[in-house]
Amino acid sequence: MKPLLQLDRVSVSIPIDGDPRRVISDVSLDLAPGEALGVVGESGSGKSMTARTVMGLLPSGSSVAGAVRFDGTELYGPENQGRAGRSRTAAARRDIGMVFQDARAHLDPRQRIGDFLVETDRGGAARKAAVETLDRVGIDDAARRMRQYPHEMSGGMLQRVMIASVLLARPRLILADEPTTALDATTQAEVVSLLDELRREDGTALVFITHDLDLAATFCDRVAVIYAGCLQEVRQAELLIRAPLHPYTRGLLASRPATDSRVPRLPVVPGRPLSAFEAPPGCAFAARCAHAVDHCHQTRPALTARQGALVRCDRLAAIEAAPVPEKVNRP
Amino acid sequence: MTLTQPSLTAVESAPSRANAAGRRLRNRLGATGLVALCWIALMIGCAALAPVIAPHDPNAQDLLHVYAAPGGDHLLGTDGTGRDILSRLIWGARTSLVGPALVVLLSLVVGLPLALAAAWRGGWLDAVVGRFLDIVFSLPAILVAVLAVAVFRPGPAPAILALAVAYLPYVARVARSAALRQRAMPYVAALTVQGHGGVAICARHLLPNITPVVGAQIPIAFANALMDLAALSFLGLAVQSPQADWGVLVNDAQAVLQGHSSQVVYAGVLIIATVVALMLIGDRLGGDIRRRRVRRAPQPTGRTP
Amino acid sequence: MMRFLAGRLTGLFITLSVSSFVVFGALYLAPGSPESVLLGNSTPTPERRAAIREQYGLDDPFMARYLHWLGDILHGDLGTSFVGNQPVSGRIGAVFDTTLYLVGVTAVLIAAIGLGLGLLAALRPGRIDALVSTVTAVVAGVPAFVAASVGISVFAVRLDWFPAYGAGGEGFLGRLHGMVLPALSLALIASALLARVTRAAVRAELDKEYTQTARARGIPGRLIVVRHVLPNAAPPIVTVGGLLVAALFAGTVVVENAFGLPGMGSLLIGSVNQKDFPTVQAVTLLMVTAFVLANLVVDITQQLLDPRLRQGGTA
Amino acid sequence: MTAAPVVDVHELRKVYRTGTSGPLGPRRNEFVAVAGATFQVAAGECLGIVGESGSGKSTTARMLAGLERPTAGTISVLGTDRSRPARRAAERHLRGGQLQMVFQDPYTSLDPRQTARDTIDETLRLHTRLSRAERADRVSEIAASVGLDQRQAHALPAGLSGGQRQRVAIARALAADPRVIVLDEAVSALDVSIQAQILNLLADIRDATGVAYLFITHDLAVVRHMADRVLVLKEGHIVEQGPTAKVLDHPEHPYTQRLRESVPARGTP
Repeated sequence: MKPLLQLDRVSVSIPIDGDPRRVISDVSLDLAPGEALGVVGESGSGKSMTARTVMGLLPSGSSVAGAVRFDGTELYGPENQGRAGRSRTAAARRDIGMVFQDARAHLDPRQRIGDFLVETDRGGAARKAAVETLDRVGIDDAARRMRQYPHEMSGGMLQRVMIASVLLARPRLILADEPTTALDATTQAEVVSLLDELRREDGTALVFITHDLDLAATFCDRVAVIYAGCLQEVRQAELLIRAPLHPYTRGLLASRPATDSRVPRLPVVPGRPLSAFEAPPGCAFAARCAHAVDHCHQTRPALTARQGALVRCDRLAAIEAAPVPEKVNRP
Repeated sequence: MTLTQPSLTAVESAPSRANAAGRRLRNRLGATGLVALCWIALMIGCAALAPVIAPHDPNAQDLLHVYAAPGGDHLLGTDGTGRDILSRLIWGARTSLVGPALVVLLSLVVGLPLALAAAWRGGWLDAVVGRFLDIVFSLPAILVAVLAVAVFRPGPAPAILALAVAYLPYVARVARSAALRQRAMPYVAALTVQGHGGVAICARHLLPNITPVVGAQIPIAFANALMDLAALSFLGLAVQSPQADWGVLVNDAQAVLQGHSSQVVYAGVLIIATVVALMLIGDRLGGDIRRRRVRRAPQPTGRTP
Repeated sequence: MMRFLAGRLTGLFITLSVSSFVVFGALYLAPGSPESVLLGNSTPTPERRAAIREQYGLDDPFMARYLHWLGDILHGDLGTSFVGNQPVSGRIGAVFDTTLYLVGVTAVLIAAIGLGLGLLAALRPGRIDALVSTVTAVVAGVPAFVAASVGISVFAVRLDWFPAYGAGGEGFLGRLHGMVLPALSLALIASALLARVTRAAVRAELDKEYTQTARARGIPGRLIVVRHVLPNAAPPIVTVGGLLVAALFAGTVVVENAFGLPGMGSLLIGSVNQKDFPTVQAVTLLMVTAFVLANLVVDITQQLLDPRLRQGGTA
Repeated sequence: MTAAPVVDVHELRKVYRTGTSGPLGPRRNEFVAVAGATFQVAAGECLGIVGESGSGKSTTARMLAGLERPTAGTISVLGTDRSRPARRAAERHLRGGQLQMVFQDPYTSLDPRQTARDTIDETLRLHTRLSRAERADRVSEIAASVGLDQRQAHALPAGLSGGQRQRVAIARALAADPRVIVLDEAVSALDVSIQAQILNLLADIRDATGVAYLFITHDLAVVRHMADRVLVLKEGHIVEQGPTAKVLDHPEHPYTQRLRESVPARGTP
C-alpha cells in the first residue's frame, strides 16, 4: 500500500543563536493511510521538529535535506522548486492538520472561537459545521461557545477547539505535537481518547508526538523512539513495550516508575539527552549506553529491520542475553 | 521629550569577574556601539579638559573679527561678537554633560531604592509608590522645569533639580517592574525559605539581577535629560547666555537671520551626535537581554501546580 | 467596562488634584515671601505689598487659599495676569487655537511617518529594515529646538520655502504653510520612536505561536498579518502613540518660541520672563490637564480594542 | 507514631479574596484554595501529596514554607509553631534550619548570577559558624554528594542542564541541614532519564540523613515510587489518605479512582 507520508533520509538544520545547528539527521519513515504513529523522545531529540518540517513551520534560515512526500506530492525535495512546486505543496498541506502543545498560546486572544473555526472556509454552512464539530469534540453548549474568546475557556477546552478546527478541514493526516502535555491527567485521558476515536471514525492518519512512552503505546499502532535527531527503534506498540530491543528504549522503560508496582531503586540511564548537533560520531547513544563498546563509538549503526521492527544498534545480540530488570511487586 | 525607549539590557557589574565583564561588554556593544562609546569619551574629554584644549577664552569678545570665516586663528570661525566658536563648543560640553549626569544620578539615587522597597514590600507601599510614580510620570519634564524656574530664578540649578524629579519615574518604573519580575521567581522564594532577610535578598540578589535592565535605561535617560536641559538653556531658562552651552549656542536667531548659521549647526550636530550615541549604547545594552533569554530545550512542562 | 472607567476617572482626579496642588504650592517654595515673587522685580511700596497680600489672601491659612484658587479655576476664572491686569483666561483664549493646531498637525505627521516606517521595517526585514532602523536611530536624537533652528536657517533663510518667523499667511493654506516647519521639528523624535515601537510590536506578534496555527491551516501570510498580527500589535502602538501625542503639549513650548508662534508655549515662556506668575500657573495646569486627558483617551481606546477587558474587570 | 511528628498541620485553610472593592461596591468572590487540611509527617517519612492543578497542593506546600500566610489553622514543625510569618531574624534562621524547599522549574529556581558553589556557600554562611576554609570543604562535600563535578560546581546556572540545576537546588537545601524538605513538583519538569537520576538521589539522601520529605506531585507513578503515605487533594480538600500502595491499588474515593484510571496503563491499549 502506497505510504500516505514518506520521509526519505531527511536532515534539518535550524539557526540557534545565529548559527545553523542540525536537529534532525537522516530520518527515513513511512506512514500508511489511517495509521497512528507515536513519536517518542526526550528534550532536544528533534521530535517536534519532524512535525514542523512536514508542515513547513521551520524558522527562517533553516535548511532541509532529503525528501518529504505526502500522498505523492513532494513537500520537500528536488521536484519542489519554483512557484508551481510551492502551490502544489500548499495544496497538499491543506490535507494535514496540526495540534500544538499549548493551545492557549496557539490561538489569537482577540478572535472569537467561532470566527477562528470558520476562518479557513467562509461559507454559510461553515458555522453550522463548526457547531456540530464542537459538539463532536465534547464541548457543551457549542452555540454559545462560538461567541466566546479563548480567555473564557480552560486549557482542556481550548485543546478540544484546536482538534475541532483540524477536523473541520477533513484532513487525511493529523500531526499532534505533545497535545496533552500541559493538561491534567484526567483531561489528558479524555482528549487522547477523543483524538483516537475521531481519527478512527474518519480514517485519518495520526502522528502523535510525546515524551510519554506509555501514553503513546496505549493508542498508537506503531511507536518510533527518537534520540539526538535520529530514529533508534520503530516497532509495533505492544511489542515495543513488552520486549524493547534498543538499549535506549529499554533504559527509558526501566527508569520510568510504574503506578501499579514499585522497584527498590530505579535503573538509570546516565548522562543527559543530547541534541543532534551535540551527538558524537558513531552511535549517538553510545556515551550513555551500558552495552557500548569501541565499535559503537566509531561507526554509526544503520536502522536495520529485525523481528518486524527497525532498530539502530549493532550490539543487539549481546543485549538480548542481558535480561530486562523485572518489576518487583512490593508495597 | 518625555519618553524613553522601552529596552532592557545587561551590564555585567559583578566585581569578581571584571575583565570578563569588560570583554563581554565590548563584544555586546558591537562596532557601532564602540564608535558611540568613543564619541561619548571624546565629549567627556572635552568637558573635563576644556581649559587645556580650548584655543581661546570662550567669552573673549573681538568686535573686529565678527562672524569670521573658519580658518587661521579661529578653526570654526567666530560668532556675532567675535567669540571663538570652537572654544565655546568645547566649554559648552561641560554644562551640557554635567547637567544631565546630575539629573540621572539624582533620579537613580532616589528612584532605585524606592523601586526596590516597593517591589519587595509590596502591598500598600507598592500601591502608594506606584501611584506616586504615575502622577509624576504625568507631569511633562519640561513643564516641571519651567514651573521651577518661574518660582526660583532662571538658572541651571532649579532646572536640573526639577528635571531630576520629573525623570524619577523613568528609572523607578523600569527598576520596579524588573524587581517585581525577579521577586516572583522561585529563587527569591528559596532564599526566603532559607531564612535570609528582605534587605539581604534585595541587596545581594534583586539589585544585581535588575542592574542590567536599569543599566540600559541610564544612557537613554541621560540622552533625554541632555535634550531637555539643552532645550531649557535654548529658552534661556537653564544655562544663561553668555555662558557657553550647546543649548545656548543653538539659540542664535540674529546670526541665523543674517545667514551665519555655522555655530547653530555645529552645536546642533554635537547634541544630535551625543544623543544618538547614548541611545545606541542603551539599545545595544538592552538588546542583549532579549537575545540572552535562556533558550530552554522543549521540556515536558508538566501540569502547572 | 464601567468599573474600569470608574477606576481610571478616580486616577485622573487624583493626578489632577495633586498636580494642581503642586502648581499652586510651587509659589510658596520660593525664597522670600510669596508676594515678592508675585511682584517680580519691581520694588513695592508698603501699600502695594499690602494690596497684593490682600488680593491673594496671603494672610489666610494655606489650604483655604488653595481651595479658593482651585474654586476659581473650576469656575473658569484663571486669575488675573500682571500684564495689563487682564484676566488670564482672555490671554490664553487668544493663543489656545494656535497650539491646538500645531499639536494636531504634528500628531498627524507622527502617525503617518511613525506607523508607515514602523510597518515597513517590520514587514520588510533585511535591507529596508536595517535602513529604517538606522534612520530612526538618528532622527530619534534630533531635539525639536535643534531641528527648528537648523530648519529655519536652511529652509526659511537660505531657500525661503517657509516663513522663518510668525504665524504664517492667511486662510487655511497660508496657516498650514506656516506650520510645516514647526510641526516637522516637533514631530521628528516622536515619529522615530513610534516607528521603532511599531516595528518592535509587529515583529513580536509575528513571532507569536498563533501565527504558526494560521500558517498550518493554510492561511496566506498577508491575511495573517492583517487579521491577526496588526490587531494584536495595536495596543502597545496606541499606548506609545498616545503618550507621544500627549507629550506634544509640553513640546510646543520649545517650538513656538523657536519660531515665534503665538501659542500657549510662547505665552508660558513670556510669562516666566515677565514674572507673571498667575499666567504661568494657569498655562502649566492646562497643559498638564491636556496631557492627562490625552492619556485617558488612549486608555479608553485600549479598553474598547481588547475583548479580554471589555466585559468588565479592571485593566 | 512513637516519635513526635516533624510536621503537624491542623485544619489548615487558605482563602484568596479576588475581585476588588471598587467604587461600585466590593466585588467579593472568594477562592478557597485549601479548605481544612489536617496531616502529620513523621521523622524520616516521605509523605506524598497528589492532585491536579488547582487542587491546592502547592499552596499547602508554600504555607508550610512560610511563603503564604494561612487564613486559618496551625502549622508546627519540630514543635515550633509557624502558623504566622517569622518576624525576627533569629526566628527566620531557626525555620530555615528546620525546613527547606525545592521548586519545579530548574531554570528560575537559581539566581542566574550566582555559581553553584556560591549558592551553597550562602546557605552555609547563614546556618553555620564555619570558617571560610571549612565552608569551602563543606561546599565541595555537598556538591559531590548531589553528583556535581568540579566544573559544574563552579558553573553559572546558564551553563548547567535542567537536571544539574535541580541538583544545585537540592544541595542548597541540604546545606541548611534541615529535618524536612518540601519538594514541590521537583522532578516534573525533567526528562524521564534525568527524573530517575534525581529520584534515586533523593532516596539516597533520605537514607543517609533521615530527612523527611513532603513530596508534591501530579504524577502517580512518581508518588508510588517515592512516598510511604499519600494524601489525595481535590479542590482544597483531602479526599483520601493512607499508605501509597493501598491508596493506589484500592482507591476508595471516586476521585482517586478517576485519577488512577486516567494514567495510561503500561502497554495495554
